[in-house]
Amino acid sequence: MKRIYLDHAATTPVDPAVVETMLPFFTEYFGNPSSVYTEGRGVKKSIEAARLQIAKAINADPREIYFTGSGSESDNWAIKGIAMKNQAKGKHIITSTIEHHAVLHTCEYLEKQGFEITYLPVDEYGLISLDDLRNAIRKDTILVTIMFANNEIGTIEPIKEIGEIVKEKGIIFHTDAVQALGNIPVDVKDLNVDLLSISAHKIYGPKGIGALFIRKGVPIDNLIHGGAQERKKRAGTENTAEIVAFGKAAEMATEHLEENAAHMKELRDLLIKGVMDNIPQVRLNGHPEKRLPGNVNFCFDYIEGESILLSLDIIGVAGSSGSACTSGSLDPSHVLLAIGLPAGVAHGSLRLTIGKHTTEEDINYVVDNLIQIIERLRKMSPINAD
Amino acid sequence: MKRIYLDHAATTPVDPAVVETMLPFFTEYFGNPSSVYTEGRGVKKSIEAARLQIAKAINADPREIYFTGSGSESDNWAIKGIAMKNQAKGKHIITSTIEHHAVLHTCEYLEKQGFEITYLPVDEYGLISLDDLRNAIRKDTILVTIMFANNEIGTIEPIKEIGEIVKEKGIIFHTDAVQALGNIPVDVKDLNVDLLSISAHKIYGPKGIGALFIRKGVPIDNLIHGGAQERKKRAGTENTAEIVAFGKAAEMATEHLEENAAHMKELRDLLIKGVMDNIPQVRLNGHPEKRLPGNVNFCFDYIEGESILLSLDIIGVAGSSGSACTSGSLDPSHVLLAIGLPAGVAHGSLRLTIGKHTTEEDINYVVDNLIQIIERLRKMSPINAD
Amino acid sequence: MEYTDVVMENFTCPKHVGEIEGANGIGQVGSPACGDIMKIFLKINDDGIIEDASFKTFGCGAAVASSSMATDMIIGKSIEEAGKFKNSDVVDALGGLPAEKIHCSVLAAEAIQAAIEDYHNKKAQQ
Amino acid sequence: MEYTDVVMENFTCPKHVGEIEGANGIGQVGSPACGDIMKIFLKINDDGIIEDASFKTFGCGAAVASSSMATDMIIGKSIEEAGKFKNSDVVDALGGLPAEKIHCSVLAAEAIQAAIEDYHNKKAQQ
Ligand SMILES: Cc1ncc(COP(=O)(O)O)c(C=O)c1O
Ligand SMILES: Cc1ncc(COP(=O)(O)O)c(C=O)c1O
Ligand code: FES
Ligand code: FES
Repeated sequence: MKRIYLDHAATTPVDPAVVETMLPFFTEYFGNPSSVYTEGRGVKKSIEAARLQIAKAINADPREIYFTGSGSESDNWAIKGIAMKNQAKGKHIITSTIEHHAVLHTCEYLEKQGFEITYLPVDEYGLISLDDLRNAIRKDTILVTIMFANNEIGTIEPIKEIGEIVKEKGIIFHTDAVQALGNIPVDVKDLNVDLLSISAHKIYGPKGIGALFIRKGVPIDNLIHGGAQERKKRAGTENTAEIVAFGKAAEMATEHLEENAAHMKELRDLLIKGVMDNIPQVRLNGHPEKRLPGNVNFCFDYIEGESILLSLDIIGVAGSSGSACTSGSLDPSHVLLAIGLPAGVAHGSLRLTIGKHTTEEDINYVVDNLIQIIERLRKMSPINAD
Repeated sequence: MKRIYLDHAATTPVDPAVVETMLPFFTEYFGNPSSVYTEGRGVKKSIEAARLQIAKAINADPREIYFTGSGSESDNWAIKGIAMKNQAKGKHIITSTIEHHAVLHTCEYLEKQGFEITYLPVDEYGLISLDDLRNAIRKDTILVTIMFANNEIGTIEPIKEIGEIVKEKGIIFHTDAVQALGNIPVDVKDLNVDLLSISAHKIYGPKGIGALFIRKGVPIDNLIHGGAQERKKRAGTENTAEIVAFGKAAEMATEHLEENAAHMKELRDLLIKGVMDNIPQVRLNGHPEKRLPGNVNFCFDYIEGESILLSLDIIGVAGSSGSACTSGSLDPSHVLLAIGLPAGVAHGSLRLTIGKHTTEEDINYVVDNLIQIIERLRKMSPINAD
Repeated sequence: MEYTDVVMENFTCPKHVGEIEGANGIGQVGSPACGDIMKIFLKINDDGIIEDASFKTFGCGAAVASSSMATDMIIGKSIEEAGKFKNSDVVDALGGLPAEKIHCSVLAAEAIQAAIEDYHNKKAQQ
Repeated sequence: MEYTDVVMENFTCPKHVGEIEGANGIGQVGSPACGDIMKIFLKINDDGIIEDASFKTFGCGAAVASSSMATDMIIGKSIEEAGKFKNSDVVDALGGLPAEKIHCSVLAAEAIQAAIEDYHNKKAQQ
């Protein structure tokens, strides 16, 4: 059976062209880039070429790009690094309630270390309010960290406006752009951000490689101390193959940004319309317009997410759910609760995220089958309203 | 020209069999291992199989193995994680002066955060003294971190004896075994260690993947907070391909440990004899017997390390040096200074590290050419004694 | 997440879905906020034998499969036997469940006990 | 580390290595502890023209190449011209040096100035 992969927000397949670029670095150009000899020298050049590709993708200077081991590491580094380095100035940090766990759990950890965190609420669409932000800023606020685009409901936050407010106050601003890169334009100069996290495996690159943009002059502690790699800011022998792959993936993502986004948007709207028109008692989560081109997130009343996922999996469709049961925890998604959904409803969520290879045929197949799946599961449900 | 790679302590080429195992995980089994659907499920199994391979390589329980992004991250996590979690008990840590920078710079960072570090000295062979260790232990000592084998001079520390002393006092014991794995037996049960760092790229696996062994029940904070990966201890979407590769590399390293070590030892001794017999005013750094099977480290009087490296590179040989000039810093290697070499001598060091594919022919070629290179450079030196 | 073939079979084609007419023992456990509700319907005859059983479930794959398996297993048993029915019986019959899904089988066992209790209560009131 | 072809050429086959007989200006800078020592020998004729120059160097590839290039460049120059000789002249002639290796070219320029000074001192003492 043909598989239809609709979980691109979780991870993407590595593009064959990207795999191609990385292969020589395992066996041939395997040298340690810090070395004097021939094997090391070429490798260093390749890393710097990749750094330039990443820099171009977000309109930064290559010297502002630092490679990390994941988007999560980038988030941890940005937040802990700024917190530790600037704690003499203050110990207050502002974030939102819908951040990725890499941001939220880092903030919670800092709370235990004596930092104070303000978690800005969001409206029903998942947007923070600029007034709330203004009111939350204090004299001892050292960092604001608000995500660019949400991974579950796809809502795009007003980063540029946030950046202006924060800049005016002289506070450092970090944004988690892991979901934004490759889907919407990311321009660090335009956005007024000081730090920005990205990850390769969301843009058809490999897992286990990320980057942190650190604007020149921003005072930050290291997260991983040791060797002199990454201009002494992030230790560890460079993951050359994956760095080169990330560079290539970023270049491809930038080159085809508009065309990919238009394609995904079209299919997204087709999927939304197909489901809303044909299935009763369903709601679309996230903002109707300010949303990622590939993101669709529904709640179906009276049924639970994992059941939908399993049913889809059986007919060859891979999706995801913010439901408790998928993660083995009993709490439904913190994002769905933050936009005001009752826990019972949040359990019935389904996220389908479209990629550059998704087709109209795929979407039609999913809509047709989803109608039957939802009907069947509702018949089985003890809380069906009818 | 055929290249002879003698810098296996810096990094190793990825074994073709290891590359083979990782390839399907980029494009085919690319799913997020946390997912419910088919694409994710198989991936999770592969990760757990790799964890078992790693566990077997060091005689641990697979539930005690946590994947990281590098040996450096493992070291940082072990030391900072133990320090932060146990600071109520005390803020004193014991390490040595010859640790890798991933350990040393982490300790220095903790000093800034109010921790107190004792740096144990080493003798002329690079060995710490057990009596020094006993004397350094205080009531508020929470961690001892001593490397298993040194990356520059190859000296093997008495880890088992250290472990016994530390265990008796109820202190947590970490060892950096990045250089040990694949070269000498590593058995966490026998060694009495609580935490142990390893890295794939030293054992013919890819760069950018490491692991930390954490004995069950050892209290430790996370270094990278976020998602529930690695049983909630290390966030970040799993680097599936490299995890699987690390597993395979560890399995191969364990299977061929004795045969590889014997081969390297033979060539090591051939190289040492060839150089010592034919080149005057040279000294062997490190311990004559308690040394890694593949490690050779010389100091040649009156000449500087990078000149030797470049000269070797020109004739096709890749080596490394603890000299200032290779790193662009003016300080010679902290390890060579710690074993008591004057700075002027330390600048003339050459490290050649043998691998499983090195041949006797390679060694003979290197010895023959080294004789001429050293002679030529000494003629050029203003401080030649003659 | 790793489900056995038996779990997937019971999820895909669950037996005994829905309400049975004339059920004289009905038990419900769980809550929508927790993400799982299980409702079991029993039809017990005068000899105390469970003649028929069915379920309605809001929950994950394991919850649906447990419901299907559990109802199938208790049909034909006496209420005494069914009273001893444990969640491990369901787990074993399903060929195992992932650790984080064991509680779903517990729900099934609890729902059956609740249904039996309901039967006893109703009888006592008669 | 990235050396240009000119650097590698000057490192592999350095010109003017060794001591020249009858050198009347000798300059040495650096120390073994720092990892670099450069010693320059000049033979300056009565018209103040540098007739010959040579070097001995303990240092990295860039230090050796800088010594070779610098000595080669000042031969035939007057001591006035050589007095204006700057490290950037060596760097340019080498086609550039890595940022962390610029100080090696500075050593070469300093050693030449030290040698010229030595020549002046010796002359003043005559
Ligand atoms: C002893 C030792 N510790 C730690 C490391 C760091 O490992 P990685 O390069 O994977 O960060 C290395 C090698 O670089 C090493 O030799
Ligand atoms: C918004 C967001 N931030 C951070 C991450 C973490 O990235 P990584 O999986 O590379 O650690 C993800 C994805 O997992 C994400 O969607
Ligand atoms: S019903 Fe919630 S995890 Fe199974
Ligand atoms: S002579 Fe030391 S770096 Fe060049």
